[in-house]
Amino acid sequence: MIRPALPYLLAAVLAGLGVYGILARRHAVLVLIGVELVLGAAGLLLVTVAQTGAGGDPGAAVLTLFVITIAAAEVVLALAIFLALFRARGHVDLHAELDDRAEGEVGGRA
Amino acid sequence: MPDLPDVPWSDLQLPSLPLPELPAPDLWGSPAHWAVLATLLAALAGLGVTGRSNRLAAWVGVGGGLVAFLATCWQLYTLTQIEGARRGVGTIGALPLGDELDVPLRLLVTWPVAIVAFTVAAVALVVQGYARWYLWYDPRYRPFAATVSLFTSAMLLLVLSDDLLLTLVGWEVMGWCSYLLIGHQSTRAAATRAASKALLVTRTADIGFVLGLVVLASGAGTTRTSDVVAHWGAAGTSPTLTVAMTLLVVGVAGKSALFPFQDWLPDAMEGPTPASALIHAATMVAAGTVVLAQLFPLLAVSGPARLLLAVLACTTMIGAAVLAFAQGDLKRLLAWSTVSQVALMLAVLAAATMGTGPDAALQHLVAHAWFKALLFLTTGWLGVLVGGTAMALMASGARRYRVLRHRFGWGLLALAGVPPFVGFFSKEAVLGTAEAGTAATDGGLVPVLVLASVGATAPLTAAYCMRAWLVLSRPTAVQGHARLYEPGPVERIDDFFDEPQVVQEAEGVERAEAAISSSARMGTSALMLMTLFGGILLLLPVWGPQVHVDLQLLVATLLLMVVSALLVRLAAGGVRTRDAAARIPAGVSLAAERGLHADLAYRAVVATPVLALARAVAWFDDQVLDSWVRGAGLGARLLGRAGDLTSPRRATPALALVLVGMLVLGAIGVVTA
Amino acid sequence: MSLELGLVSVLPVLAPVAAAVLVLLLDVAVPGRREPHLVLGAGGLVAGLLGALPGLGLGAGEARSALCLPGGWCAYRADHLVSALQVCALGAALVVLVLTWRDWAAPGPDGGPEGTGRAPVVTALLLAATAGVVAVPASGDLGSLLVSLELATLPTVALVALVRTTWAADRRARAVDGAVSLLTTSLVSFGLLALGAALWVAATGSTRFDGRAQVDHPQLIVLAAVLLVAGLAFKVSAVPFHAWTPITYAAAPLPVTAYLATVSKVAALGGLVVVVRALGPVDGATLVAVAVLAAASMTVGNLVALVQQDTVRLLAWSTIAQAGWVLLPLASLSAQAASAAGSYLVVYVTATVLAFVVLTAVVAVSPSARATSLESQRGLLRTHPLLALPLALALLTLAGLPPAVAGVVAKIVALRPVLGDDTWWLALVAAVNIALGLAVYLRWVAVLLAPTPTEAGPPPSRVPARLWALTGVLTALLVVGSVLPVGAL
Amino acid sequence: MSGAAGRMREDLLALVPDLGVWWYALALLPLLLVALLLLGLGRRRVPPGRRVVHRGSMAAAGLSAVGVAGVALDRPVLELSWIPSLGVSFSLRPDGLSVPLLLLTALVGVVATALHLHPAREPRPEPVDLADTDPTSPIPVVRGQDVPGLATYHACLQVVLLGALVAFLAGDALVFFIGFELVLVPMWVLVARYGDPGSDREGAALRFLLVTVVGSSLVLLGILAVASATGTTDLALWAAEGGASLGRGSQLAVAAVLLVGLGLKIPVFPLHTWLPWVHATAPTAGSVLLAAVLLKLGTYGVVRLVLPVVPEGFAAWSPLLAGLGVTGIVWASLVCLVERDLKRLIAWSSVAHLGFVVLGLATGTQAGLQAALFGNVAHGLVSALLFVVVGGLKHRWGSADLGRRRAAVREVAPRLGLALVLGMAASSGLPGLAVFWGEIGSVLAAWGPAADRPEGWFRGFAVLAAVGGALAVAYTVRVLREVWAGDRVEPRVPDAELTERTALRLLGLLVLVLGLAPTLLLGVTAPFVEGVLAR
Repeated sequence: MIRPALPYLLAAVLAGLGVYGILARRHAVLVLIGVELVLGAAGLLLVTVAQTGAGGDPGAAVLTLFVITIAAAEVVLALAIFLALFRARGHVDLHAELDDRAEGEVGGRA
Repeated sequence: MPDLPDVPWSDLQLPSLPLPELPAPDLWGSPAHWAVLATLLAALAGLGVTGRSNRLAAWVGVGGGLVAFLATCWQLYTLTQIEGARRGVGTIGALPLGDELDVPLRLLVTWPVAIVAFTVAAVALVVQGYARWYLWYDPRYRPFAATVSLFTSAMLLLVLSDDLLLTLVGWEVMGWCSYLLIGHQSTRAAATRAASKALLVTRTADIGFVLGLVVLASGAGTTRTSDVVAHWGAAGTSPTLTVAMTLLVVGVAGKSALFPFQDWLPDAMEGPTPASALIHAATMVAAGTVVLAQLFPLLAVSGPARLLLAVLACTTMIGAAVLAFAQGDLKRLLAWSTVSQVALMLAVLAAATMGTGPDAALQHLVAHAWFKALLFLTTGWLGVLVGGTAMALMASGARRYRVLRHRFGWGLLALAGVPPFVGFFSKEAVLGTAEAGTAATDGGLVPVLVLASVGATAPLTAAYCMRAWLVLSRPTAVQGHARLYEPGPVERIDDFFDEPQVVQEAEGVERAEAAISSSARMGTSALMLMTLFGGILLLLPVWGPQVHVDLQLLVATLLLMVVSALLVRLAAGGVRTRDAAARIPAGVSLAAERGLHADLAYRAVVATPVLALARAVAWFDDQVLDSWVRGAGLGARLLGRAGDLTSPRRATPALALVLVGMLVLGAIGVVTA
Repeated sequence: MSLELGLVSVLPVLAPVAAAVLVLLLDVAVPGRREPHLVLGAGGLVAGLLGALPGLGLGAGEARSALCLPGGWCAYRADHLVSALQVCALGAALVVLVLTWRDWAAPGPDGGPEGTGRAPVVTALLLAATAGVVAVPASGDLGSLLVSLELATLPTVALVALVRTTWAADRRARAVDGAVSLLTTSLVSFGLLALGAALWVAATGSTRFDGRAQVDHPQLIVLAAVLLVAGLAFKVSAVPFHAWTPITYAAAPLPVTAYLATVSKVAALGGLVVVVRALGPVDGATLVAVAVLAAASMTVGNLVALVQQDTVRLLAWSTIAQAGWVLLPLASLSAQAASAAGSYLVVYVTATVLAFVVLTAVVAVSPSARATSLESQRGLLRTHPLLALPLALALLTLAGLPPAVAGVVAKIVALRPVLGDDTWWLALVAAVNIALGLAVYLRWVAVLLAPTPTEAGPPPSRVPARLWALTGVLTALLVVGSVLPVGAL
Repeated sequence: MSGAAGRMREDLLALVPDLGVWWYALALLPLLLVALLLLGLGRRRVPPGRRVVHRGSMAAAGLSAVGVAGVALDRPVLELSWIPSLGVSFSLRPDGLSVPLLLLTALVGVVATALHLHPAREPRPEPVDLADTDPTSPIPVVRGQDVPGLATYHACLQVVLLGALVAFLAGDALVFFIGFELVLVPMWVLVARYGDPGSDREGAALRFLLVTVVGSSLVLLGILAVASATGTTDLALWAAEGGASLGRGSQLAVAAVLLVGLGLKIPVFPLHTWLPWVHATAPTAGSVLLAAVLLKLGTYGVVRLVLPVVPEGFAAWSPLLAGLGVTGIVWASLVCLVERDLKRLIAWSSVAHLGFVVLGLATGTQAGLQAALFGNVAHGLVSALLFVVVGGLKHRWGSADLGRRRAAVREVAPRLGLALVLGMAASSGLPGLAVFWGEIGSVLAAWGPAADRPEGWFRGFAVLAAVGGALAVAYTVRVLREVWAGDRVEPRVPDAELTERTALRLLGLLVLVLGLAPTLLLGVTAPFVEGVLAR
């Protein structure tokens, strides 16, 4: 049985990188990539556990697939929204004000 | 001086006469109930039912007083028929306050109590009848009459009570009634002020009274006075008992206007004269004497309490007598004399021993009630005639209005303690008791102090009585004013069948003189008779002072009194008004009239600090305590605003918040795991 | 190994999904029509609702299961509580659909259909999200949980962004901003959730929630549980995962906001209940984390709500505070914790939906452009008593003050497990927050009660009948709930 | 049931029809229905006339009072399953503790609904020097004709009464709590909408609401803690168990939480600061209800939820409680000596009176408990009386500021003056009027507290309480001197009108009757007290 230290370490590094990306980047797509890194870390962890864990539960490996699929769906939606953002505002900067709290119309006329 | 023998008091007493068996009507309750209830109901009815009719109010008030009076008379008779002469009756039933505390709320009638009750009822009845005349034009006669009834009821309750709580009830109700009576003319600031002062001073002292009663009742597990006395009496001297009795003495000192609480009583002259007569003669100020007499066995074993009582009473007795001499107003003179005489009663209680018993104090109470009521009512009468009670106005009063002459004369003689007036007998009992106390304690501090003070007070009393008499009986400057009172065909006020007509002033001396109602006049006459023959009441064989009348002392006292009276006469010699007090320097006289500025002392010692404390408390409450509440509201709003402002508006800080939150939660999880 | 399908049991999930598919198919068949999509969607929701109703009759320990393995483990398991949550979510979604009916059925700017074919899309999205919400509390393993949770989340992002093209460009841009805010938070949270799931598997060696058969690493499972809770907490808007809430609520169309404030929360709570149940009754550390979340949410939510000037923002912060109340019972070891949280949520959802319905009605009748501002509702009780009274009732329910006994009982139910544990600090925080919450809601009620400002402006238009119907039904629910409270589920 | 009171009850029972639990319908339903009706009618475009509203409201309160009297005599027990999942049943179970308070509530309810609501108006502009430019025309008493929202006002009164009755009747802790909370919103509306427009009425109302809600939240915590320990919310079971299922630590915690919560309501020093504000602002009927009924909920709660349920915890806290009560007596009395607003002053005196009640409760003896229960009811009557008077005066004067020179009440409004004297005398503990027995009983009990209380401390408290009694006389004298006595007759104010007169007579008579025959009330509470402290 191999000691899974390296994969764990890698997962940790990936997660850290992802968090850094989320916090440090202004560009929406780069933040998205950060999130993907975190998800990647989770996937790696799951795969490692599936390979080395005691139970031998196939669920762990399957879960990896689930995570990847969901991540893909998220990316699609996220890119669509960023596109809408770009259309509406002309930028995809996550440091921009999202809530202009003007005393304007709130909620909208349904 | 020849060696005169002692006369035992029992030798002086009248033989007990066999009374005939009267047919006893089978009435509800006992006379004690009737006495208390009749006046109470008269008070309630006087306020509630009489509508606008003064006549009805007068009927109710006097009727209640009359029923009470008859009940107390009947009570005296029934006592002769009861073996042991004690009768206890219940009232509203015991209060269910649990097993730890028994509150039976009963009444108890014994001979001394019955006689005091009789006196109270009689004086109250006279006062009621008198007040109807005196307040003829007063639009507030109805509440006055009702208050007098209530006052009487409270005093009768206190006198007859066999329960500390009932005693307290009577005690406090009297305090309130005195407030209402003194402040009767509430449009006058002086009256309101005097009333407030009376209530505040007495109620402040009552803190002690209440606590004393509470301690006694709590320790005995019952509020029934006879059981309380039995309980603590069996336990003997103890610090708790001493504390309780000392507290009681403080309360009594307040109500009885002992030093340092004395100043409210002279000010209480702001009330109408009938009210003064009632307060001074039979009720309020005498209440302390009654209570301490009921608790006498406990007082007798509480040395410090007795000492306190003796010191306060003796100081007051002498000081008040001196002040009385210097007053420029007859009512105030009488007020200070009350202070002095009440102190005398209380001093006796301090000096008495278990051997002599407290009866001398009650005897003096009874005697004082008769002559002081007479003096006040007569003064009020004269006041109406001459338009005021200042000495200057009163001068020659007894000469110009001959009808008043005997009333004043007998009253003052009795006050001075001249035989054969009632005051003489009671003062002898007092002196005898003090002397017996001295003998029993082998020259103990308290009896000696009391004896000396009583001895000193007797000539002082004689002095101010002489002074008053000299002024009152000054020959009139214009002889034409001296007219005999003729019961001719003059208009009379038939007070119980007429409604008052608004007459601005009585025209002419004769009409004014005649205008007193027959009932008021009759009442004062009755008091006059009791002043003369009341000694009989004191010599009834039902009193039990085991004292001797020391004839040597008697003669010495009388001599002193004569000497002081002569001195006063001499001093009055060169004065136009025959007022001996005119010899006193103006500054001293003024200070005496103001009660030696006790007001300022009260204000400096009590009122100012309390008000300052109150202001501090109000400030603290508003600025500190309440600021927590206000601060909480303001703080919540500020925090909310801060939260609103710092709440992230951009994506990145929001995400940072998420990650930090995750870290914190993780940390909490790991730490607590 | 054979899988036992129990499709009848899964009807609450399947019906909305099937309806979503049918809506899309219908759009292909009859492009340009809008009403049929909505009818179909409503039908799907009603079918789901009917499918979930039998679950309410389940006794303790009974459950309707589906997708079961022979060993007894089921990927879908709906007991009494889960059914109640499903009914609540489906009902609330139905209300939202009715609320949004006129908007989604409205013609485009030129009178024709909206260019983007919006009606079928949004209907399908709503149905899909609702299906996800309904599936979350019933999920039996991590996989189902993650999938259903994302199914519940992602469509709502789109719903926020897909506003009508008739709206002003600026307003549409703000809607996109709101969507971005929601999206980014949900992305990061999903990252955390995935990490948590991985750690969970690492700790337990299994992806199933069938009790902790063997725990290899006790510390690890705490970390996993905390990460899972953190990942779910954003959806329930618990502090500090709440930052998106006011932004998105204020930007989204009112019915969508109502959806986020009610139906979405059912998913979040369902997920939390699943996790807490899987943890078993002994894990104290997670409880502390939940307790901190609850306390922080209540306090921050109420404090900030206290100073809001706009009703939608006020409701946004109020939902944050209410999230604290929903989480409160979960912080205790009690066996009643999950059902207490569920009971509270049901009352909360009913009252909040009612508040949003009334708000929509007010916006519909108000001539003012700023109809949602607190000030514009001054004197509503005088001008529109039949709107103001239900609104006041809803607010009092949220505050938990009689005559809205339903709200009081909900608060009692939520507090009971905490006091059973003697967690006094948390109980005291909750007590203070009852008062704070009261201040929040009564500020609003006071405005409703205040004397009417001088009448001016055009006469108000009429409230649509469907809003009256919704108001009536929801008010009746609250009144019945006040007269005969259900208490704990 | 002992003695005369018991016999009287039996005699009366023979006279009344046997309605059983239907008495509850008579006691509660009129209030509920009329409240709903008034709320509904008040929303119409043309609100109903004031006569209709006023008489309808009075009729409901009167009917309810009849029902309450029936309940008090018959004492039926109602038990309905209400929230089965929480084990809560809607049980109504009056006993010796609740009957006096129920009767008080019913009576005060009639008085409060009978009083006319005076239209809120801005305070009259005062001339710079009032002494020189006195208006000589009497200030008119406007009856409720011009008041907008009269129907809502009366509906609120009805709901307050309903809540209080439910709380007093409740045999289940949660039902009690619901009743306890039910009064808050209507009371808030009463103060915020119908209060004195010259002051910050919304602020005062909010303060009232928030402070009492903090209190009731704490009460809820306590109730739930006890409920989870005992597994029931039935008050009779709680009392029977006597805290056996709670450890000492839990008892202490529960008692602390409950006492703080109820202490905010009573209010006990230092949690009292809200009361003067609210009283100064509330309309007359609101003040009357607040003082006579709502504050009683607090003391009732202590006797019902704390004393028998967590006896050990209560005993541990009782020295502190008694100390705070006594501090409240002295504190409030001192403030009364310098307070400038008459209504606030009366509110402060309430704090002092409730201090005596708290002291009596804390002693843990039968005498103390009896005195406290008596003082509780007595305070209700006296404060209702005083607030009727003072509220009327405030309306007539336009403000309640004592700093202004006004006509002496005795001269211009002798009836109000008499009532003021009676009320203030009673309030200062004049024997023969109701308050006296409660106060002296508390002092007596404090001197000899239960065996497990520190005697020395309690004796100190007794001394302070006695001092507070003297201070009460001091502020009474102050009020009478500044308001009642004097020679000014301008500006004239009208004397008490018919409703005020009737209300004052009724209350005054009861104050007198209770003062003269305290056994009437003590006999009713005695069996309960024995039951509570027998264990």
